[in-house]
Amino acid sequence: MGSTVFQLAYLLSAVLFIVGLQRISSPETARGGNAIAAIGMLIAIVATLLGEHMLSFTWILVGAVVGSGAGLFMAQTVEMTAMPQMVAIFNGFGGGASALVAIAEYLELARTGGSLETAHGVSIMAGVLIGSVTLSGSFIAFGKLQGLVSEKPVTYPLQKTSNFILLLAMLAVGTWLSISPPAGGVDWFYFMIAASLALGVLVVIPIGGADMPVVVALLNSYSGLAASAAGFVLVNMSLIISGALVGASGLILTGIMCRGMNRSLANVLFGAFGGGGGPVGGGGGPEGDRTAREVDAESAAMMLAYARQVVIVPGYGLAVAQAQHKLRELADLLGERGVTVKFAIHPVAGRMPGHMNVLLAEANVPYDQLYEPDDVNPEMAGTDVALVVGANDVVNPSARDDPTSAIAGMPIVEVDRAKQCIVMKRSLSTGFAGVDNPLFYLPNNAMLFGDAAKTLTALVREVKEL
Amino acid sequence: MGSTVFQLAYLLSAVLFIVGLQRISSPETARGGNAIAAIGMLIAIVATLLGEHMLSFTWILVGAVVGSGAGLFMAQTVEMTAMPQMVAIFNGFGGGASALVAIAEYLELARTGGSLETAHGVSIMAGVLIGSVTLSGSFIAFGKLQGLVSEKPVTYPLQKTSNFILLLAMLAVGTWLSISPPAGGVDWFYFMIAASLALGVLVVIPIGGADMPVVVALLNSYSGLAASAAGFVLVNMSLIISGALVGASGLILTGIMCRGMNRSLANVLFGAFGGGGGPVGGGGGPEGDRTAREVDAESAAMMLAYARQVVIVPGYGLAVAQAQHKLRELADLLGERGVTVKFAIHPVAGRMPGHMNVLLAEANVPYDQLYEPDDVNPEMAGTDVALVVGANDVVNPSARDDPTSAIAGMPIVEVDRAKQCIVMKRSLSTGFAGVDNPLFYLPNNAMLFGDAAKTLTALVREVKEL
Amino acid sequence: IGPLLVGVYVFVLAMFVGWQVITKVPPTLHTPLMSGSNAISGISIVGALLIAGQASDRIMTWVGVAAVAMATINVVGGFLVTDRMLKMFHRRRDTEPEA
Amino acid sequence: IGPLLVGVYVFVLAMFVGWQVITKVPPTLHTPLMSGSNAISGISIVGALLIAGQASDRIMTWVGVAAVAMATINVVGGFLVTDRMLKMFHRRRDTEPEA
Ligand SMILES: NC(=O)c1ccc[n+]([C@@H]2O[C@H](COP(=O)([O-])OP(=O)(O)OC[C@H]3O[C@@H](n4cnc5c(N)ncnc54)[C@H](OP(=O)(O)O)[C@@H]3O)[C@@H](O)[C@H]2O)c1
Ligand SMILES: NC(=O)c1ccc[n+]([C@@H]2O[C@H](COP(=O)([O-])OP(=O)(O)OC[C@H]3O[C@@H](n4cnc5c(N)ncnc54)[C@H](OP(=O)(O)O)[C@@H]3O)[C@@H](O)[C@H]2O)c1
Repeated sequence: MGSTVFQLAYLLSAVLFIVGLQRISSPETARGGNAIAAIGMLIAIVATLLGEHMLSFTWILVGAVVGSGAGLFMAQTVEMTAMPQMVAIFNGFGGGASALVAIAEYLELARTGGSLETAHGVSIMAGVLIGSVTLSGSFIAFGKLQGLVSEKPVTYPLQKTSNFILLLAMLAVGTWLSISPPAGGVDWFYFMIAASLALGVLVVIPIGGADMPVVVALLNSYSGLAASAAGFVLVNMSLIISGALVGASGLILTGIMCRGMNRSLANVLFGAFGGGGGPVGGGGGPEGDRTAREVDAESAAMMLAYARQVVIVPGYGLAVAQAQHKLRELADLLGERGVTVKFAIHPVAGRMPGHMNVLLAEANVPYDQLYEPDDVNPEMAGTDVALVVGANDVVNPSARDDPTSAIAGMPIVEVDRAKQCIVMKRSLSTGFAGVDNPLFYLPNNAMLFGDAAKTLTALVREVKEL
Repeated sequence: MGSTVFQLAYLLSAVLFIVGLQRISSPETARGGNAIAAIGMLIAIVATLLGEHMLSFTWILVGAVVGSGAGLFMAQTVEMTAMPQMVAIFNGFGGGASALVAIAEYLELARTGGSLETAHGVSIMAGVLIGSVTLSGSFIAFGKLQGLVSEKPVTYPLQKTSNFILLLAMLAVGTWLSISPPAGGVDWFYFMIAASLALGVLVVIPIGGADMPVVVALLNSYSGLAASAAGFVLVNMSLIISGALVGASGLILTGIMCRGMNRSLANVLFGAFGGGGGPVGGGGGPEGDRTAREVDAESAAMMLAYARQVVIVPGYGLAVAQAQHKLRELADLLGERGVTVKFAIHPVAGRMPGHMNVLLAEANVPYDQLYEPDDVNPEMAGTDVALVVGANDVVNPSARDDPTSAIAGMPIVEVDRAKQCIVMKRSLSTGFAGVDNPLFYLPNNAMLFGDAAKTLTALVREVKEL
Repeated sequence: IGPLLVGVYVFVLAMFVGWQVITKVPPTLHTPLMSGSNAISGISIVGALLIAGQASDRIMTWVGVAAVAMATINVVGGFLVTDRMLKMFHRRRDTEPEA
Repeated sequence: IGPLLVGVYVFVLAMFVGWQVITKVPPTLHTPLMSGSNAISGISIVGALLIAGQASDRIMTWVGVAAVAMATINVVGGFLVTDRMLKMFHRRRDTEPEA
């Protein structure tokens, strides 16, 4: 693969990826870090175009123009609330490209009648398997998140068993292909591709729509591993390194999400959980004799405007209502009146890790106004009003108090400890985890019902009129 | 180099080194981490013994027995106060071994009349140069720390220039050797070895004894780089990886020491600083009209015994007096009386980073009683007595207040902000940096003069008698 | 020491690097981290370019074009959308009057 | 891709790993870190064993023995002294009455 100069260019690109990722660890340097990683990618591309003997640039150009156009369009038009879908589909394309690299290598060997070293064969099969699963799995995840495919878990008898048998069959075929001459294995190789694509679909459909973000993070990790496998196929260190980086990143994010939801990865993948399943129980206390106090926008505005400190806890409902700009407006108004306003962002609020931070950043909320639960929880007792906007599970006190709850042990923002709590949502219904929330019935809590966009607009108006 | 199994064993050893170093990041896991790294080393050794064709094990055994005996003896008998010397000498041996690996490779090629690829030649020359400099430089550092060689900077006219010319000559010879057939280059190769050894001596003698710990950390980094170079010579990934780990570690520790002393590395290496040079000035204020209040052991014991919180700041003088056990006894006595005792450990207190922590650990002080300056400085105003034992520069307020001071900007433990400060040392003389310390003359400070071992014994007796 | 083994060494080390680097990213930035690292996995564009540029028949040409297009979407889209997100993050002082 | 280049890749990645790992070590443990990492640099014992075990003449034998002895001092002494230091570190509760 190319001469020393080009190999060093690949090394440089890998180093730039690492440095870029390092700089993403702080909001100040993150944008530069992303640019550094992009430069790394450019260097790898240029090294390939110059360092390898190319028969024709025509088809490269065709693919690049199509891909750039599509990527540009999608990146510019996507709503921030739709980030999980966006990552899913990009992911799928990346996995697909890696799979095609492995496929092309095999087909070329078959065409020229070349022989296959076992190690090389294993790399190819791994690339095809992981890449194709990433492709089809990501597309199903995209469909579920976008509402194109049923959000509900699709289950049928013997589902896990049949998936497992399919996987075993693929491993057997893959092993045989790795040690046989490619010329005679093309048909079985097509089977590998088809079966891998099918497997991607089959393992994702039984997972509920609301669990999709975890699946997307896991598939993100797979897309990295697929790139690494392609690197083994081509003996290109830059691919191996970059793939490993992404593989590690995806695994870590998957782990963070599972911990934040207090569930195991196995439960997410095989639990057929979420996406409209019945309430999981927990909470306790007889339904009948509890009443939630209601408050109107005028009194809520009064409480907020005359508070010394207000902690705002946004959740998935804010994203659904697309009301982040209104919320920022409210926070600014309160700030002008001398109220200290802090946003408490739970790590799994919303539908992907860090989702709320992006939404609030979009609405121009400075990131030094955003706090992690551990930072604000100790201040709760001194907080006059905690304003919960479209969040539910992440402020559910039963996670802390009731060891039998389905979300027991999940860290929460302890709004129930504030002097007054106001919850803005449309009803008393449950959130993602399907767990009843005793917060709504506490004496120091009041509900402000309605779509968050409408109620926030009302609040802004009332505060202005004060 | 060996078959796949042995290569994987080398990979495993490298992974164990990494995991071991990771575990050294917490006192709870550190001992296990060291053991894991040692197991990694064992695996590498066994893989080499089994995986390579050996003509005879006799000479290996001879070397191993001699080395193990010497290593064992030194490790068991060294005083904790002498750690810098110990690290220096081990370092030197490591560098020497790496140099010999490179030397043997060259001599073997010369003997068999083999040819030398340029890349291979460069690796060999780098191994010889870095390894030999590490060997002789570390031995001089050892000598200076142990008092065998003059602690004073040895300087002469045109010193830097002549060293630089020597280095240039070596680079020229090294380049020529890398591209010439080894059979004809043996004499010049011997010159390379001799010149490298000489260079190690020449660059270390102009550095003052007190700066030796920085030199040791830097040479630690070099010994890693020498091992990496040996890895390039042998094309052994385990050597390359381990060497790089140590190289990074040494560089980081060097940087920490320089920052802690608020000096640049260039200043340490070329400044001919420390080791008895005259006072560097700073401080200011007329010498004459300042008086330091003195206190006797009895009154000091009284203050300590009736305090609510005491912060103890140990320094190099404690190591010199070997009084760490007495200090622990005092702290325990105070603790029994209900006094809250905290040890504030400055990162560069003593003569190597973390030196005080080891000394106090030796005296059985639990590590959760040791605090970093940033943790105790905010509590200083609420501290009744700050007890400074054989420390000086690390509690010098002029580092904070006087921008013209030689140590301006160096972080300090702010004992001057405590209600009462007691400094235990033998005189009013300066510490390592040669900077006058205005702390001694503050109204809330009192001096308890004498060797720390004696004064601490007296304090213990007095507290017991209360 | 063969190419596969070398690859394994490099892969293991890169995994360690990735692990260390990513665990330092604060939750605030996890969404851009995910889309940014996603863009990096588009590095398989290197392989895609080889297929498209060296294709010797119709099938390979199409495989190559598809691979390049897919990888480019991932790379271009991924870096751009990450940039779009990150440029919205700002401190209290530099709040522009834009919504 | 030649052995030198592979070495460079591995070296660069290992430097990143080392940097990340070491910067996480707290000041309390810097002295044992220094002596522990020092022991790891004794890995050149691998090369020393090769010289001593494959020496074909007197000079090489002596070079080999010297290399093995030096490396062993570094390895054995380094790990032992680090262990000696680290076993002295303990929390408040498990203080043994030993001085
Ligand atoms: N962030 C991640 O990475 C991630 C990934 C997967 C799963 N999850 C899970 O998602 C949940 C996130 O917690 P969360 O508190 O943010 O959300 P949540 O518990 O799902 O609750 C969101 C609430 O918003 C309300 N809502 C919906 N649309 C609204 C609108 N237009 N206006 C006002 N309110 C509206 C809903 O109540 P009404 O219907 O009454 O309005 C709902 O109870 C956690 O259980 C977490 O484990 C997170
Ligand atoms: N830790 C590192 O990595 C490192 C490396 C290189 C340099 N340094 C430098 O070393 C210095 C360390 O600061 P430090 O405050 O620990 O030490 P210091 O500033 O060197 O002061 C030590 C003091 O201890 C006193 N002393 C010596 N023997 C004594 C004895 N037997 N009994 C009682 N007192 C005794 C001396 O005063 P009397 O003579 O009056 O008794 C001296 O002023 C810093 O300047 C640092 O930059 C540190």
